[in-house]
Amino acid sequence: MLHLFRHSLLSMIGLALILLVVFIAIFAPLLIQEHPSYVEVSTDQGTTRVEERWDINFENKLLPPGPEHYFGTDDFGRDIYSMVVWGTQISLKLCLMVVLTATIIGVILGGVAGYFGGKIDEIIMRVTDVFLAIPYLILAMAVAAALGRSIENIMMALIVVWWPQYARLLRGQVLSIRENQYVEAARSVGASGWRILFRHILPNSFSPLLVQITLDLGAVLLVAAGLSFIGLGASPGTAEWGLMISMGRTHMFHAWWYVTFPGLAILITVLGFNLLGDGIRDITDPKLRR
Amino acid sequence: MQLIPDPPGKIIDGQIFFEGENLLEKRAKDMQYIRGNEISMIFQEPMTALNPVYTIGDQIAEVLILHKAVGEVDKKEIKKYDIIGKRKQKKNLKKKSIKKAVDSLRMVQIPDPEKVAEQYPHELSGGMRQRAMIAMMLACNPKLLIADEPTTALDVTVQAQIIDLMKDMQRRTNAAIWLITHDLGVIAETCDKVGVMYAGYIVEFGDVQSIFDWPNHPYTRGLLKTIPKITKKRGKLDIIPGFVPNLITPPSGCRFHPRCKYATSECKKTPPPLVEVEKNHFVACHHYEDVKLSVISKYQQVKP
Amino acid sequence: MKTWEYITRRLILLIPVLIGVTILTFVVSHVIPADPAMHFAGGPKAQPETIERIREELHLNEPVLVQYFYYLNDLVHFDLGKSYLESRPVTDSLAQYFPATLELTIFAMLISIPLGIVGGIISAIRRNKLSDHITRFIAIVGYSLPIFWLALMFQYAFAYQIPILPLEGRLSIGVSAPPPVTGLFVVDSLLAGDLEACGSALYHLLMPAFTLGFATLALILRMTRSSMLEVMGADYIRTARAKGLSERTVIFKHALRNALIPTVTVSGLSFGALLGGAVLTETIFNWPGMGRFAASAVIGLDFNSVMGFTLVVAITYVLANLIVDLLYAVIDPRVKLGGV
Amino acid sequence: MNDEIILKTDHLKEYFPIKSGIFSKVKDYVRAVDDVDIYIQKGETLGIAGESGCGKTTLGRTILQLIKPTDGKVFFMGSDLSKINKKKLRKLRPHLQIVFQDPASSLNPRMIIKKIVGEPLVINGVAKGADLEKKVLELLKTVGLTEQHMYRYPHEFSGGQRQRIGIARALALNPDFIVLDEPTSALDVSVQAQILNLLKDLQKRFGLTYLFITHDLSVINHISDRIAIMYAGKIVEVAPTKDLFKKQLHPYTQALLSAIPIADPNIKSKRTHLRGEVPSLIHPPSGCNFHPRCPKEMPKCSKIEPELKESSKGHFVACHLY
Repeated sequence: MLHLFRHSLLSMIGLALILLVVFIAIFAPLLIQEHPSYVEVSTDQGTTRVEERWDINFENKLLPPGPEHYFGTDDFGRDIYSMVVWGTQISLKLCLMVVLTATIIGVILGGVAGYFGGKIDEIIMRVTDVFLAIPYLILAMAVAAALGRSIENIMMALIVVWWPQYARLLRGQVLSIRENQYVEAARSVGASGWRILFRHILPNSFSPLLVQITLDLGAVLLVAAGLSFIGLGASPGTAEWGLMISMGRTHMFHAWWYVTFPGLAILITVLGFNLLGDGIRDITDPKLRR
Repeated sequence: MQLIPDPPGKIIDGQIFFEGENLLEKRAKDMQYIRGNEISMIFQEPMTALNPVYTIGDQIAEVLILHKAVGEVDKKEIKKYDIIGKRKQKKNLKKKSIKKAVDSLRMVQIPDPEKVAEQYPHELSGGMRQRAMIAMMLACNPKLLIADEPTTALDVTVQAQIIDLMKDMQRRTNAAIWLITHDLGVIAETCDKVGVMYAGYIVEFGDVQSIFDWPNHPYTRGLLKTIPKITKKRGKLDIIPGFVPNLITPPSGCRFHPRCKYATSECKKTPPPLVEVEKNHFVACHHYEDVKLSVISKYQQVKP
Repeated sequence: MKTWEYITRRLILLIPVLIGVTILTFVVSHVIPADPAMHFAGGPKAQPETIERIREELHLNEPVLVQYFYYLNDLVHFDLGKSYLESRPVTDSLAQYFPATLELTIFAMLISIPLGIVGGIISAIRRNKLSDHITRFIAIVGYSLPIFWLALMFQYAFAYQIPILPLEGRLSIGVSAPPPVTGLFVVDSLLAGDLEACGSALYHLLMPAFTLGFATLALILRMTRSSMLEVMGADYIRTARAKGLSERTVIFKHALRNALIPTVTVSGLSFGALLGGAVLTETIFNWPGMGRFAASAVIGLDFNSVMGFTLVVAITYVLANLIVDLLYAVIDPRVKLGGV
Repeated sequence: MNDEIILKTDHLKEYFPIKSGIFSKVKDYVRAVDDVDIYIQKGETLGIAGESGCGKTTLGRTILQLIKPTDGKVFFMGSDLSKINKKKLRKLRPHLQIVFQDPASSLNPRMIIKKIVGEPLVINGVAKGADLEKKVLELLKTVGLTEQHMYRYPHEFSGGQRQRIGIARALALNPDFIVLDEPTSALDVSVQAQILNLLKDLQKRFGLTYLFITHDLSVINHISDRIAIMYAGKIVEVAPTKDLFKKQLHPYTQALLSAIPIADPNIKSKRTHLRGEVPSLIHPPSGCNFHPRCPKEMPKCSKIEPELKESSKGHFVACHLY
């Protein structure tokens, strides 16, 4: 499969970008100069939770990029480069968790709806209608607001928002694949409904699903960063890209680097996912291969 | 017709002569004039070949206006900035051409042509669409009509109607028809001359009568024998072994040699030239004489 | 089926969706929070008496179904509760902010859709040429950009480094707002004959509308390009060429209308993205719209406002998609209204 | 061939509902198979011929219970398939198999050939492990493929080869009866002949009974013993192949046969012209559904539906003329 990527320069770039981002995420602790420490704080609900804290050093406040601090420092004198690199882990973890969970929920519900049809189908589809009637960012915002501010709650909110489209996608796939004669052939030799669903239909809907997953990894990152930017999500001081941009906003005109570098990090990651997703689509969909 | 977009398709070499002129040397503008006016073409899938968002009448009228079959906007009569006057003329023109479009629909025996002209392609049946397509392409009385598998997507009874219609239209308009098909039956019934193609090459060309009676190329012969016929008694069908080769890496020499029982080492090396074996009968085969002999001997065995 | 019949049918079909939306917002506001009363009161720092009062007010001591009934009853009377942030009914706040958001969204669409379509056509026609690569690159970057970051970058570039555009707001200082008729400043100022206000309003719209519409532009460009390419390979395009039509006529008359069909669908869907993006864009450009209101409500834990906003957006979005479906039927005669 | 009837249908009907309106009420039906009575004798080939959309494909599927019939019965070796429960039906499945028209979509693109051909054996618990491999190889050899084809994916094969794989799969469970649904219409003529010969050989070797569905009358003439002509959901004429080609009774059959172009320029066919096109199955014409196109239409044709009657031995026709 890899050799097919070679035909498209853009998808090669996408693949390279994603590999780079994943590399950075894995080896983040080795790549940075400053490391966060962890403290236990009490929450609104009276429980405690662990949060990351970065050393504050007001003497180094808002230093421009240079050999000491590649991306400069923020208004608390923290090294932006270290935080951006560290943030890769947080972002990737968030995207993967959200998209994979949403996929699992969506595949099960959509598969069942599409294959068995009837009342179940009707109910599941009406529910997705409702979810899809509200724009992602806004529904996620409402849910996250209700759940309370934290990264975990943003994840929950995004999963709630994201699963319906997978259910839709899979249902559509099942309905079209079901019409293939090999499904009928399997029935004519006595295969059971579940066997047909798992052996014949799901493997064949894998490609479009993979494309959607890849593209969504980027889309989820964008929405999550947007939520953090508004003030939902990570607590202040965490190395989360959206949050960093939000913090840097007030210093934008005299410290351009504060908002620029976290934003570039988001752009590069999302771009990577989008290019890769497009590439996979072109490879797996012969109709679009021209 | 130079309708293959470039890229991916490109005419590498050769010439196409139409009424003594080489079409490949024509400018794009002149080609546009020839298309639809002097040479027109109908396609296999009447569903996809008609634009789904315009009415049948509009689509036929478009050709008529384009090739000025109903006159044109008189530029002299109207001042440059007289937009209203221009529109009026255009409207008139459109009305006239729609009327003519209805006439041409009537000519291809479409019942209730006024209504059909206002309908969209998806509202018509396959046979009707193909009729509308023929009406559109014959609207400007072309000299040559290229028909690419015009009946393949249709049922036999409708196919019979369309074939008769095409023959009838030919008689009326005196156009030459170039029919492309895989159905030997259709060829036998409609054509005067036939060219047999295999893997990009014309392997045999001649009068229908002589090709069907005396096929000189082994491929033509095989082809004629493999089709089950309703007129013949049953038994095992003759087969051509193997599969049609792909055109990316075609076999060397004569492209048919891997499937041919007459093949020799010569066939592997050199592609055979197209030679005239008798008047108006051309064959591209190194061993056409052997093939001919075997046909004759078999024929004689049956005869006495 | 006639158009009005179709519209009625679609509106009837909207009812279950909207009921679903109310259930969803109800669940989000009354069930998910650990203690809704505390939430409505403004978080853990609220006084116990206030929480108790709210508990009474919101019938939180009653069974869930009864609570939903109260919630629905309020909705029917256009009562979305009180905004704790602005100390007035949420409906009043939304009514005030809605036109500003509408104006911004409409202008974002006016910028992005035509540009996207033109770009898509150019890209498709000059396939694999330099201009195609450039437009495609812009497109793919366009929908990979975090909109709030793009907004900040624009502000930095065009309001600070090369100060040619206003940093924020709807009107310049010193220009008074036109008398409200529609609430859209551009329209109202024209109605009042106040060209200065109109100019100022347009001037202030430029940057936020472009920012908001950029992702949509990218999406539409991409969609138009790929559907143009697909349509250009269709049989009827070959037919059109075989008729002897010029390449121009083939592209603009035969290909474009067919290629626009998927683009129209995408435009409808992207309206949702625009409403979502408005939350971020309005916050940054200090645009007095619903989005900014919602964003500050989220921070201020003003829960009623957030839910009211969500509901209004859902209704707007659903209606926008209805309009798109109607448009769809205009462009594509194959879509029989009602043949769902 | 003997006279034992292996399969028989009794007033078989298959209507597909068309839903519309706000509450998806069933408004009308597509009458794809409308009151069909046919029987097939052991070891013979019954050809079903008709134009596209006449319901012949649906008939094949309904007989195999791949679609539940709306009404009517299907008797296979004495038991009524439409009545028996799922479990019993699954037991009978191995006896009834199908080969599909489109070799591209009838093989799962994500399974290797061994899995595809072996699937029926696995599902029905016939063979496992090494035994399975042996059986699959045997089947592939039967249809003219070799061991090296076992571990490849369907897209690596040509249309003709794929059709052979489909046949191998249908043969896996030693069926008695196979529905062949246009098995050659997606193939080139030269390959079509190969497949037809293969099918004939297999029939002789395993004593198979075929229901051969096609729109191509020259193919059907070549392979079947008896032919049933279908028009708009109904059987209009059934006769032994020889009889049918010698003498057609139903006006539709006459027109259909005369419409086939003959690949011989020496024979100039006399054509019976038909008006119009195949009617929709949603609102079929009243009475005899062929009457609007029939050259020999009589007043009663639009009122009374003709029954399928035996006019001479083995030759049935549904027409008021006889």
